[in-house]
Parts: sequence; C-alpha cells; structure tokens
Amino acid sequence: MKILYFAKLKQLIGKSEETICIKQKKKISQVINELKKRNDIYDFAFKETNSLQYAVNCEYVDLNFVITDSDELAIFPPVSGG
Amino acid sequence: MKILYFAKLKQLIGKSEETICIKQKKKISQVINELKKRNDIYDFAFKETNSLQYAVNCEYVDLNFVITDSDELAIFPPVSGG
Amino acid sequence: MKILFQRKKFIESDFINKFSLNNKNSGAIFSFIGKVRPKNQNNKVLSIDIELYEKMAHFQIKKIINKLMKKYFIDDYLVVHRYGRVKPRENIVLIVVASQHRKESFRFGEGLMDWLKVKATFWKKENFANGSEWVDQKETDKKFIDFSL
Amino acid sequence: MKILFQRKKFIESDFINKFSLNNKNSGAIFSFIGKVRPKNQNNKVLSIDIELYEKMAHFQIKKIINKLMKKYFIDDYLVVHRYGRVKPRENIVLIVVASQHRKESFRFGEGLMDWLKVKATFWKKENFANGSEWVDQKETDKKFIDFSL
Repeated sequence: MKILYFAKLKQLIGKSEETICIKQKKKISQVINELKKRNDIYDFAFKETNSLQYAVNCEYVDLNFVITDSDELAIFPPVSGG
Repeated sequence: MKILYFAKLKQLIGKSEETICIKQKKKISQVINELKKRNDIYDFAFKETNSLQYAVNCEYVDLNFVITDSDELAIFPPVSGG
Repeated sequence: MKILFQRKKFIESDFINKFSLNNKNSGAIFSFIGKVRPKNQNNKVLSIDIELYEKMAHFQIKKIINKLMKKYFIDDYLVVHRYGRVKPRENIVLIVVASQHRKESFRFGEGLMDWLKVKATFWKKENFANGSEWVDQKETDKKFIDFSL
Repeated sequence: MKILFQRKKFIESDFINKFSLNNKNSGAIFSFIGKVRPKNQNNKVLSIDIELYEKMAHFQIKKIINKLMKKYFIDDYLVVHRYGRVKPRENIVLIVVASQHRKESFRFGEGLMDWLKVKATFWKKENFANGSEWVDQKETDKKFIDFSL
C-alpha cells in the first residue's frame, strides 16, 4: 500500500511517500501505530504534528477506516490553501 | 420648488422637471393632488404609475413628508438598476 | 474609494487589475459584474436604456457604503454603473472590494449590490423589436436587504 | 468548467475577461481573488511555498462543485490555484462564476471558497527572514462551511 505524507509531517518524516505491504485488512490507527514503532523519527513526526487528517483514495476518512493493500493512504495536517 | 420626474412617470408627464411655488409648508400628498387636478395628462400619469416613491433632497420620504419651497422633490417608480 | 457613473462601455480588466494593484496589501479582492442578458422571457432584448438621477444615486450609494463600512472592515471599493444606451452582453455594473480577509469583502460587496438594487436611482427600459418596456423592481430584491444596517 | 493548478503567476484579466466573454448570455459574473499578504502579525513574509496533493485537491474541489451545482443554478465556473513558491502580493487563488442571477453566483462562489479552505489539499508554508512556518488552518474557516451540502 502506498502512503503519502504532506506538509509538516512529510518534512519531519523526511520523505513524501513510501510503500508498505498489508497482508490483511487493517484500521488506519493500526498502521500508524506500527509506523510510530519503527523509529524515533516516525514517533516524533506523528506526535509533533497536531490533528492529523487521513484520506484513502482521495476521500477523507477517520482513524477507524479499514484499508487494504491496494489503497492509497494520505496523512497530513489540516489543509491551509486558498 | 423643483420637482423631478423619472422613468415611466417622466415619460407619461412628458417632462423631466418643473418648478412650482409653495407658499406654505405642504405634505407631498397635497402637492400630488394639486398636480393631478391640473389636467388629464398628470392625472393619468400618476394613476398609471404604480407604487411611486418620493425623495426630498435625495432622501427617501413618504407621502406625509412636509416640504417647503427650497426643497427638491423627486417622484419616480421603484428603481431598477444594477 | 470611487463611485463612477459612465455612458461609455467598459471591460472588467479596465478596472479590476488596476484596483488589485492599488490594493497590494489586501488579501482578498471580490468583484461582481452585472451584464445585460440578451433575452427577457424569450423576447430578444435589442438594447436597454438606463435613466439616472445622478445626484441621488451618488448620495444613496455613499450612504449605503458608509453604513457597510461601519460593519465590515474593508480596504477599498469601486463602483462603476453605466447609464444611457447599453447593448446585450455589455456590462452594466461593476463592484470591486478589497479587504484583508475574504468574508469582509463578500459581505460588503453583496450588501452593496442588495441595497443598490432597491435604493440607487437608476431605471432600466428594455427595447424589443415591437416596443419598449420599463423594468419593474424585482420583488425578490426587496427581501435580500439587511435592514439592520 | 475548469479547475487549474499552476506554478506560474497570473493576473486576473488573464482569466476574467475571457471567462465573461465565454459566458456572453450570463447576467452575473462573480469573482474572488485571494492574494499573499506581505505581513503576518508584523513579520514580513518573504515568500510562501504551497504544497499540493494534486489528485485529491482536484477530486475534492470537483466533489464540492458537484454538490453546489445541485443547489445553485450556474452557467459556468473557473478555479485557478497556484502551488510552489508564491511572492507577497501575488495571486494565490481565483474563482470566477457565471450565472443568470447574482445570488446564485454569490452563493456558489462563496460556498466553493469556504469548502476549498477546509477540504482542498493545499498547504502553505510562510518564509520569514528568520525561518519558515507551516500555516495552520483557521478555526474560523471551519465555522463557515455549510454541512447541509
């Protein structure tokens, strides 16, 4: 599954995207917990970025949303365009 | 006192302005009754033009407003600009 | 801070670009253009004639603006309104407003249009192939105005 | 009916005049321009960087537009939004809407801006002399959106 990071989160993690393999369906919250456990950089990045938002295939979803390996997950702070 | 006519009222009366002499203070309604009595043209014009509006020195007023000889009275149908 | 009444036709960019440049430090520029529609209920409009009581139109628009400026903080405004003969598809009215934040411009610009429609002394006459007709004020326009101002 | 994301800077008239000409028969043209303000609370803004998740921004704006079009009858719209580095006083966003009657354009244009502010995937970073800061979403912007859509 492709994960995209944007704005401050991307800056703190140090990359804009990566691919992880999800064998069975998972909640977004689980995926994020696993990412946080990887290392201090991820842990810090997720803790430092407030009120993150989640989108799967361009639709906003919440942490309980269940994703599969073919999805595109995007994680980012609240938008500030316009 | 100067009286200005606009739009349909002006078209029916056949002039855009005229000056009348007002010796003492009068309500607008009185002035209009006197104008109507002048001749059939005035009478018809005032009857034919619906929901007339009145302005004295550029401020909207109603028929009971009292005017003096130094005022400028404007009579017209509801505006339709913009 | 200008109110212009003119016979001459104009295009948007004659005014909007310059206005935006003059208000370099504003974050929001609102504009509204009202144009002559080529038809009125399936009757082809050949032209319209706009009559103007200039002194009062100026006075009334200024009065609305003063009220709106007490309520909404804006940086600048421009009002352009044509009179005389206007052809279908030409611009009749242009309102441009500059403010720091967008909502102030929106409320100011919309409020100004609403009040202008019922207070500014312009009258339109539509010319058709088979005659002319004075345009009535729309009932709906009366409902839009904010009497708290 | 266009949504454009572009790096290149633009001026209003690049779009508004043409849009108005393309919508000859519309009675109302609404436009809103959002610009970079040169200061943020007395800190001089040297530039801003706008990050974009393009696919999602397009999808979300289209979704808002589809909802708004069910509620308000409009003739046409145009959305232009810049990304990349933008200088103070340059335009960031332009929305133009054409409709028969003004209120439809106003409601559509304002609603689109309101939703765009909280849903369209753009992020701004302000660059100052002594560092950069990501711009937070404004609390007030959340209050404006019409959840009935």
